[in-house]
Amino acid sequence: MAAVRWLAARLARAVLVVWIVATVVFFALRASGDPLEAILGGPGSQAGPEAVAAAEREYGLDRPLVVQYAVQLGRIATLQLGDSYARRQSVAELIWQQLPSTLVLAVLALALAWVLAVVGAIIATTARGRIGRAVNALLRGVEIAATVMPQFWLGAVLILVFASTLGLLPATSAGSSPAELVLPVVTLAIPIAGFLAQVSRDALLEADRAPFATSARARGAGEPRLLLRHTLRHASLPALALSGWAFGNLLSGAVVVEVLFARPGLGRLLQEAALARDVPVVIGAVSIVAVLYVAVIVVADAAELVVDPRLRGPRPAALRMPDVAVGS
Amino acid sequence: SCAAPDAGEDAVTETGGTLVYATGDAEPTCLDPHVGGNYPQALLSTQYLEPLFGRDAEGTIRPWLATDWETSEDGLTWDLTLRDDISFTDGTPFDAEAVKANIEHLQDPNTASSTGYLAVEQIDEIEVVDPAHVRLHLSTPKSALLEALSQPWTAMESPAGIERGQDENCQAPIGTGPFVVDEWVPQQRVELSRNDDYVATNPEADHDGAAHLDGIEWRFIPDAATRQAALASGEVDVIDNPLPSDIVSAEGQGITHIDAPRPASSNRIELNSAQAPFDDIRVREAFVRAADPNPGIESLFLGTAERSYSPLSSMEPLAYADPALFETDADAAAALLDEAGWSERDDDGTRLKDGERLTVRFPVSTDQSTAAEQSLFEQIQENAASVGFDVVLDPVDLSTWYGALGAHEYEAVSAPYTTVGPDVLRILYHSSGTVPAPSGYFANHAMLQLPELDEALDAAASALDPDERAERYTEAQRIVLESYAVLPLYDQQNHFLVKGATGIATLGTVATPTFVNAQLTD
Amino acid sequence: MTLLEAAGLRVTLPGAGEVLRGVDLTLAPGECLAVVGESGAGKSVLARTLLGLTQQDPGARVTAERLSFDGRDVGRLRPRGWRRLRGRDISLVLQDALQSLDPLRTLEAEVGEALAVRGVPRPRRRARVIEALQGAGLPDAESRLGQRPGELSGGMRQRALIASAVVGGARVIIADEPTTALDATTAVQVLALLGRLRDEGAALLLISHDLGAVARVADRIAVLSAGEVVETGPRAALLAAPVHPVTRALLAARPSGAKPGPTVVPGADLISGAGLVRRYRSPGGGTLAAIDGVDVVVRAGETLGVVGESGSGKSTLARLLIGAEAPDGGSRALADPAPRVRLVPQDPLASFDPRHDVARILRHSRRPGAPESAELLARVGLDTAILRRRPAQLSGGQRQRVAIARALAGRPDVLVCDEPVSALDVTTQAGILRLIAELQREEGLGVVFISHDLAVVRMVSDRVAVMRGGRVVETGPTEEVYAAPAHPFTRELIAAAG
Amino acid sequence: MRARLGWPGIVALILLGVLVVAVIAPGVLAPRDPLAIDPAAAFLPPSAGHPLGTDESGRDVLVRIVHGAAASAGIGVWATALGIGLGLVIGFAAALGPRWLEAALGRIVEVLFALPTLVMALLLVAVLGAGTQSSVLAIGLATAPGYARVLRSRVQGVARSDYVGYARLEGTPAGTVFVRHIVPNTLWPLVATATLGIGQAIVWVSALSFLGLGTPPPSPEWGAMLDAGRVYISYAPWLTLFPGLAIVATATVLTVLGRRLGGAR
Ligand SMILES: Nc1ncnc2c1ncn2[C@@H]1O[C@H](COP(=O)(O)OP(=O)(O)OP(=O)(O)O)[C@@H](O)[C@H]1O
Ligand SMILES: Nc1ncnc2c1ncn2[C@@H]1O[C@H](COP(=O)(O)OP(=O)(O)OP(=O)(O)O)[C@@H](O)[C@H]1O
Ligand SMILES: [Mg+2]
Ligand SMILES: [Mg+2]
Repeated sequence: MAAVRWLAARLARAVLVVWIVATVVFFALRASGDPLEAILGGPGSQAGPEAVAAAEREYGLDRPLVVQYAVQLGRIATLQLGDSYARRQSVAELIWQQLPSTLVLAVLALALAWVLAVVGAIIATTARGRIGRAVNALLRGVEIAATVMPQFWLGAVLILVFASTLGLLPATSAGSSPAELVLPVVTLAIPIAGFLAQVSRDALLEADRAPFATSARARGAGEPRLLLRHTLRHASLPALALSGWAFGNLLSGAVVVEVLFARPGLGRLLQEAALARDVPVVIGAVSIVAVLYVAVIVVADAAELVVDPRLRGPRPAALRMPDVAVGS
Repeated sequence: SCAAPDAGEDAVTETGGTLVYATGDAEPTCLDPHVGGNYPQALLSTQYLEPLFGRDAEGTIRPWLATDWETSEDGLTWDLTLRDDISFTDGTPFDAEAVKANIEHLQDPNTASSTGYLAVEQIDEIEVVDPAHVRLHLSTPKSALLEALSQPWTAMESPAGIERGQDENCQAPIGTGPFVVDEWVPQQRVELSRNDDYVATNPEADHDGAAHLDGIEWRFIPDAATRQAALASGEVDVIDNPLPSDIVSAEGQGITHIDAPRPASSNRIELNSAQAPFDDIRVREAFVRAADPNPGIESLFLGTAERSYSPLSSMEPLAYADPALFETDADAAAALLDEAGWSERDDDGTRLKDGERLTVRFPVSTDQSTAAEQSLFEQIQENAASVGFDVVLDPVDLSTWYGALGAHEYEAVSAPYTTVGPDVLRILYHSSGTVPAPSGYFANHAMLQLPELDEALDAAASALDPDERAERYTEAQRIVLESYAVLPLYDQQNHFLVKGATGIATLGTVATPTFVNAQLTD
Repeated sequence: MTLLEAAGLRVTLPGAGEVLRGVDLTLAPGECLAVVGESGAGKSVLARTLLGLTQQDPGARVTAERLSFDGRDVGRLRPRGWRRLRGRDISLVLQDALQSLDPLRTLEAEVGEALAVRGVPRPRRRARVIEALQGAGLPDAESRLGQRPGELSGGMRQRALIASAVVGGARVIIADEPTTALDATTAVQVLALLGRLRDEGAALLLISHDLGAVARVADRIAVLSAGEVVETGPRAALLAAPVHPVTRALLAARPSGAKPGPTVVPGADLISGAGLVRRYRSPGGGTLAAIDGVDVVVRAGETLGVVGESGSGKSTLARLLIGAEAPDGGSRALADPAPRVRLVPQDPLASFDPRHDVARILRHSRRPGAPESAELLARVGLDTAILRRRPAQLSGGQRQRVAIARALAGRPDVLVCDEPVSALDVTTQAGILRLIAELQREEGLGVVFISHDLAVVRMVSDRVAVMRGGRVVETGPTEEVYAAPAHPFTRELIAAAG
Repeated sequence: MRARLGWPGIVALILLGVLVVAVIAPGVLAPRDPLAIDPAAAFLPPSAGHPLGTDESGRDVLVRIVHGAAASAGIGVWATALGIGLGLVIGFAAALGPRWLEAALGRIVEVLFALPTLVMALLLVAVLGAGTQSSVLAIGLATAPGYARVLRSRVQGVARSDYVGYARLEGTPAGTVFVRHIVPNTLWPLVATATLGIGQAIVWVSALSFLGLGTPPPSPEWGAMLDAGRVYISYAPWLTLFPGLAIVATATVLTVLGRRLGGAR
């Protein structure tokens, strides 16, 4: 019962977010450009009055904006996202076609980013001595550089080296071989890995110095066990708080990576649709992103509670006065 | 029509195989070029649709699906003779009824055709004389009718295909071309396979019967560097829109370069003559004299583009150029501005008149202008600044760009326009082009409203005598150039790089490539 | 036969210089060696070095003429070799009991870790964990397996830590101050457990600042002072005839006797609680009443001593009295005007902002009219040199004294001290006890003094409350209760402390 | 101070000095005009005359980088300041405020997260017009929810800590506790993240340029340079290499200093 109520609350939360997002997108896009151009075969169309009128009627653009907004909301509510203005296809179908490609990219990139970040952090905590310090300093530099590495630039360099020059990996995605995922995934993962590594390594070092870590060592726990059973859990807390951030970053990065590597995907669809003011597609895509995002946040929140049971207690009373006035 | 020279001597050509073409142009939103009508659609539909007429390198009209034509004295009635041995790939015969269905499809508001619609706008009635003969009745004489019907946007589709409705027809239009649309995977590729029953009507075809290739995989790779990398690594065989630097370095890498400038208009900057400060011809001339694009064209395009002095493409036999009008002369520009009353200077060197700054808003469409072109605009901005112009470059997405044009929030703009033949001058510079279409679009960005220009253009449009037509178009171009409302830059760039294939030709109409003769090499 | 042997052990730590200066010691199976010494003598460093933990510190330098385990030279062991020794052969109970359990893990996981490392399967592990916890004197061990350190009282954490060290059946057990947070009864129980293990053949190294406490189990005693063993010998001989001044001092300063000075006349009631109840969620799903119907009064000018079993609710009662937590039942009343209450917490380290130095901590807590920081520090026996240090840079004893100084800076009407002297060596401890008594007399302070140490409580309190299982089982004037304990539990406690 | 900075800190401090000079008085470091074109000298590789080479219009890359420092640093600082500022308000309020406020702010964070940066930039461009302002706002809004969530989680930890509890028991007013304990203990650890954020913000702006929404040319803003030069990456790699290095160097310098000041070791 409690679980049902919990789920219902989360669902309501997702609906609320989708509604706000859809509203913002709808009005902002409509205020900024004319969807008619998208409908009439792209900007610059010289369609005659009859064609314009026909298109307006077909897409309901002759009705007041509020009515159009209501219609759009109704569509989302019934999960029929309507038809794309630009592409003559249903939005649901379009998104359904593009989503898997982006999800595969995002999930692989996130996994790779985590692996890289954890490996970096592990090296940082286990490296000792003079060489260890040098390795550490170098790693830090690499992490900073990775964090501020523009994906479009990194991707271009990787293409230049691995596709053009060495011919080892395909530069683009024809949808045929797994090899074509390598460059996009790496491109997407590296900046995120850099950031995650920075954050989790600080937490890891802090945990590594805590008395409980010494205590665990005294019990004979080796470094791997210490890491897996103790310190990584502590280090994962800030990283979990950042997972929503990482996910948002992944999707924004996906736009760039998909354009660069000519991959199909939600990011590219979104970019095109946004530039063409294809309102139904943008709203549809952004709503899906919002739902995914809320899901990620829910999972991250739950994971945070699992990892840190201390958070399950009542909220801190830091800004509440004590029940009994004892100060003054 | 420019046949690719053979790639390397020892290359072995083979029959069959799938050629991979990577385009940098946008992915069409509908594969039927009747709907809307832009260049990406033209590129792709050239492979599976064919028009009634073709055009050769000299600009002469050639038969294609239509074999012959005849015009009445008054230019209002056109009799076309059609081939009687052609069927669409769905088995529907190509005949006069099909032509009628296609033109009506273009004229139907529900098709939402813009480019093709303009081409057939003046056709009042389509009379089916017999299966091989069709008679077109026009509302006004139109000398450019055959050129209009040679465009890919008016190509013939199976009436049965059209009947399926737009949603389905957009996915896979049915034509008579050498290839057939198999599947369209959005944002990734369109798969085309050989039309085995192809009858070689294409004026560029060098053999009878079907194409050599088994099929074409048509891919969308928006990023130029990625496209080039894909070509270099052999992932694709042909790319379009290469970077100038890649064209230059292609030679040493066994890559074939095809330079096929688009017809109709040249690439040019147009100055809005309807509002200050460019409502004064002296200010326009000052800008044109100060712009000095030549060094930039040389260094940015690395010799792959040639400076133009004509409003028309060098592919148009009727193009008229006058380099003398465009000689760079900063002193003369300054004098002109002084004379026009722009004599004071602001702190940053911008000229003033009655407290107004000499500002030129220049919205740039990042979708339509290449990186090199945008850099050229930056150089023009800097050169114009030295005589006191404050050019505000604003790189924006297409929708915003059209918005700025529609609201007349621009003093300068570069808007390419592709069609077939010099009739483009009428579209671009006739005063009727200043009246916006219901969608807000208007083609006459220079806002030229010159009675003598209108007269010359009208006369050229209805002139059936080639000489008179040529004369009138020359006159029109002279007027346009002398108005200083246009700064021609170069032809609309249209380059292809090929690696691992031969026999690729481009059509004489809008310079789209055809793969009817193409073969893979290894 | 010796199991563990060190000769000429020297340790140099970054910033602290040579902390151990040639320590020799031997430990045989079935033997208990107690290492005693004042705060900062190097006892904990010695313990860590014997497990190879100091050696892992990148800045530390460890040399020894001889360091061997079971006849094997371990002086040059690599980290991997040490790891194999730890937990199975040598185990350690760290001094920092309140922070030595991973706050994110359950008791079961933490205590069972030494077994898990060796791949003992989970079901077998559980049984042994319960056994070890019970052995360490933790009541309802089975129901507490799922709890985490934050849900345990200080003493419970310490017992869990001990359990985690003995569960693996190590041949050498090093226990660093294992009973600081334990009441006398429990301490006896824990020491008995250690004694039992020794009897079963384990070698025991017991570290403490409290000579008396270890006297029960130790066979031999070594006195460490400033990194050197200044005196060593069999227990009886050493206690009977201490030679070195340090040893004598450690023995002399043990608290004993009643509160000195005249009996105070208590003033007005400052805080009173009636029928106080405080419940926590218990791991099983129900609730556990940590405080279960307690009546309590704090009066001006009087010290209320609170003694009792570890986990009996002493800290919880303190939190209720100061208003940090609201009672789930009963009521609490304050005098008018409300008295100022200050707390000396059981875990002082956590109560300091880690970014503030001592000077800043004292400044923030200082109320007008309170003595200057320097004087406050002098009162608790600290030098002004530590003003610039941060809490993490202080030794355990120093932290506790800074916490007392901070409480005094607030010029409280009521001072609630939760185990204020548990980490102090006896000399310092005596000074603090004197200070509290003095303040009370001079300023009419109401004091609540929580301690598991009956002797200490007796020395400072006027009235005493004995707690068990969340209830006050006995209360009355201190000397009366000590002289004639009414409740069997009180009798048991006094006997254990005896 | 020197002991705390260490040699990397001192090097970073010197580089920061150079950066500050470039921001305040770029003319001192590079007296030439960053916009002056010279098509005849286009695409020159690094040489004595042009230490970092010239770009497609013959402009000196070094001069442009120096003169672009102000714009780029400005974008980075303002966007990060906006992101952190918003994140602060949201994070603190969500962690300490009443439940309804936490819920409301949580939704705002989610909405901001759900709008990908690109869409956000587009919407802002629509409202404000294209340019640096919109970019800064978009990046600020896009990064705010990330900061907000980290802050919220940190604030919750600090607010539950014994030392905050103790301060409250002493009767320290809520505001003082906030300023004295909560803010420093949550913000300082964030300094390193924030300094990194400045570099990231510059990079984000350049990504917007890549998608056609960045700072208008020919401003020598680093992100715009990076994007403009990318086209020539194989032909004239110095066009992107050096602006990229400038961004990395700035981020590194700020991060190193941030870590030292933030107390991280
Ligand atoms: N990790 C360390 N780094 C530097 N110095 C240290 C470290 N650990 C301990 N010291 C120093 O070594 C000396 C001995 O410390 P140790 O902890 O062994 O004292 P102790 O005898 O256990 O005292 P207590 O009874 O207070 O626990 C102290 O002066 C202390 O400051
Ligand atoms: N936050 C909490 N959550 C759950 N249970 C708690 C919590 N705090 C205390 N308890 C429980 O309340 C009981 C009393 O704890 P308290 O800390 O008051 O004991 P104590 O008398 O101070 O013991 P010690 O002498 O060991 O410090 C214990 O059973 C403990 O497990
Ligand atoms: Mg110690
Ligand atoms: Mg306690």
